[in-house]
Amino acid sequence: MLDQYTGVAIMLLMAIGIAGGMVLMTSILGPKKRFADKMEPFECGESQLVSPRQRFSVKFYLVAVLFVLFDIEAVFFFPWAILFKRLGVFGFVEMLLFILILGVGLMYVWRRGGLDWE
Amino acid sequence: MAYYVNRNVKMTWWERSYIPEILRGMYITSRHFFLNLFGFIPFFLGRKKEREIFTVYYPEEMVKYPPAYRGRPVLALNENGHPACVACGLCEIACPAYCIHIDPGCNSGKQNEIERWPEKFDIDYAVCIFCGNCEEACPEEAIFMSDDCEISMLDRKKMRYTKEQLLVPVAELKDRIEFTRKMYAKWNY
Amino acid sequence: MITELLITLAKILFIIGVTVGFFAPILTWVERKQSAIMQDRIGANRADILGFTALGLFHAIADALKMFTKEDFIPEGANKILHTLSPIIAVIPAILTFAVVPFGGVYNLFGREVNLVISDLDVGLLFVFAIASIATYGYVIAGWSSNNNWSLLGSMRTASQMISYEVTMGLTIIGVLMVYGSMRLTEIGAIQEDFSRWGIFLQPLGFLMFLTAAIAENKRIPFDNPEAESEIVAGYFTEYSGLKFGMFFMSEFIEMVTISAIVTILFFGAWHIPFLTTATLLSWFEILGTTGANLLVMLIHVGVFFAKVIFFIWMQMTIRWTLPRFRYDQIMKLGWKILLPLSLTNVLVTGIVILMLH
Amino acid sequence: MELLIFYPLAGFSLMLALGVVMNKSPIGSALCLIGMMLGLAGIFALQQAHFIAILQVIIYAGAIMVLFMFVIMLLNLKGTDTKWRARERNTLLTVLTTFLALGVLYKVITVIFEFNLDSPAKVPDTFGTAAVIGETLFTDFVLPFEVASILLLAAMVGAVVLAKTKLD
Repeated sequence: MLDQYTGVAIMLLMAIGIAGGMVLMTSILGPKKRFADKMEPFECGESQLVSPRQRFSVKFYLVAVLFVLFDIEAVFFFPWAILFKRLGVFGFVEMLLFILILGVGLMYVWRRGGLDWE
Repeated sequence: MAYYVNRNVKMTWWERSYIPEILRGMYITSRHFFLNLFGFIPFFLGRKKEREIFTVYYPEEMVKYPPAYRGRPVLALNENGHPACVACGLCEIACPAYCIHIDPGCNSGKQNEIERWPEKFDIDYAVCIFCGNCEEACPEEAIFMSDDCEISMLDRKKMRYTKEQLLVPVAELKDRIEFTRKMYAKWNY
Repeated sequence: MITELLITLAKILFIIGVTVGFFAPILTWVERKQSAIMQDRIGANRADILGFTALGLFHAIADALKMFTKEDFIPEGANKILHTLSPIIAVIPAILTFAVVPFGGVYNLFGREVNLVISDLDVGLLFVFAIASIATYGYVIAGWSSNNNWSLLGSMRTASQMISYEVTMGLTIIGVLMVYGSMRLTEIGAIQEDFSRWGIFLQPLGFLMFLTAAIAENKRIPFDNPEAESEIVAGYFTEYSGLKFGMFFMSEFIEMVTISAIVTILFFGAWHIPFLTTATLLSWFEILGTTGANLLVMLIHVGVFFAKVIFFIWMQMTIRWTLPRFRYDQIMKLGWKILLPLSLTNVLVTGIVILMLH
Repeated sequence: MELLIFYPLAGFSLMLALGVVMNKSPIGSALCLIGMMLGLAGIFALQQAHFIAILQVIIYAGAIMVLFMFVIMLLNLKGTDTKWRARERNTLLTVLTTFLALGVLYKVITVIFEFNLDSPAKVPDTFGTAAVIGETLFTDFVLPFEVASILLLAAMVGAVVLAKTKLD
């Protein structure tokens, strides 16, 4: 059972090697010319007016919370889906309840404008 | 010729899914793709390939620019082999970018053919904005916007053209000369 | 044990060679050349070696050479470690996903069963999603660490778009899993030997939704808001140069290959030719002996699989050069308000149909 | 063979766990935490809990850490905040956490000695696969499963109420 992960492990090491080697190569091979104007962050030729280190709108946070919740929901679906034919009607009713309860949640979020972007 | 787009069209459910429109768009692009990809086959079969496309394969194929096109300004060389310019300096003044530099040459009395001519006439194409004011200001039909626009180069110093580089025989500028006569005559210059 | 390891190593080298060595550089050329052909242009054909241009194929080499020799630029005020780390985080998942993607069936070579997949995981499809969810960090950190307003906007957009479509992508293939009853990609591929059981016939809506969600997850046009050139310069990789910039592109192209491979396996019969079972193919080449016939069939299957993959890459390219970019709120609306309820409905309808048939 | 993989993985996870606590910048801590989650997933896979290992990556490393990342990016905490420094010298907190950690360590050590490590439990080949876990979840544990959905609903409502309340 364990040896099925051997390939993943070797592949991971190789991917790290490729990616790390690329970054190393580009930092070694490229020229280095530093001067003040060049090192400024790009803002279409102007100096930076506002620092990007500012607080952001909370609606991005709401998306993240909803994502976590729906991701957990989706994870429940996976084992259910592959067992569906074995569980039969019982499993279907079970999942119907689950979907309905979460559908209520989705509708609530929808109606409260949690999914709206202006 | 203004026409109005009716934005209150009620779309059916099927239209609102946008799937037919997406497929139609993809049909058009992939039709072009396959026509261009395999369009050379009739050419091999002995039939002349007929291109139904408007684009031009630029460096190999060139288009003739219309006479109204403003390329790089050039000096006209008249039939006698002299520049038509009389070094009056009007174009130098008219130039909003100050890219024209003229050193006038004076007639010392010996030459009867021409009275004044430019000793030096430089145009810096790195500065020129191709506005055509010099052409408009010229009283002698000496400076014209040509149809040449390929003046990119690696050295800025080389973009400053001298009189010898600028001179172009009048015969090559015929279209533009006629065009300017028509245009500026209309505006009662 | 050693032979097993060697076989695994050979498969890994093949996959990395195909993705990183072949598809990633070639697709940069394909993207330019195909758009050119589509728009009646000639396209990239200037790079030449001794006057020989090879249809502009040398542009891939020229691009790579140029990227290697460009300056590695890190702007002032940026977090140097994270700025360097993020392209690595972006590339690794892209390559790693292929560990569970089968590119052929099981063949009997030299008295040994050879399964053409690097790791035949029981949770294969979930592995793909797990790795895809890790890839988000590369893009988010890239934008955050650059100390640039465009980058930060881009990374916020990336984050919310990618996580939104991750959920949708997961839910859209539940129907497929219900039909096949397995998460093992090799099993799903093997079932589709029967032409009537191809995923596209059993789950047409699932296919459409999965393709949409997958393209959105890969942030390609028409869902390229995170890197919209005309709005926020280049989004999260505005401050990247040289090969670090190229690595983001590389991961995008490799992910394109991944999407095509997954779509092929789930919906288009994986490595199978319609109406031709493996047994039929084997019986055709019986004269060559067991190993010879198996070897030939293996080559045919791998060829068919990659032909299908290339078709889907072509399709994604066509979509990219046909459709205009969506607005940001449209993307979020499509993900949350259309695809999510639609995929839940798809699950229920599939369930009802399966129950009726049984 | 298993121990050969286990120790580097465990060491890797522990180092990153230390990194979470010691790191000065919040985003560095978050990255360490993600790495630790991945290491943990590796350990789960080593214990034949394949499905749990994947869930560890999807839910913890992929979803919950994105939330953490969002919070860090939204607040944009500076690496060396003055308040952050002040917390370092909270003696009461230090003593409390030390006691807690020692208690946990004691419990862990006693539990380890209770088990017979020489003969590890034999598990069937299908152990830990999605099908087996699903089988128990959807037959024996139906009620917890449905209760979980109500829990998720509550969380959803809570998030929207918190995020969409107008302050003025």
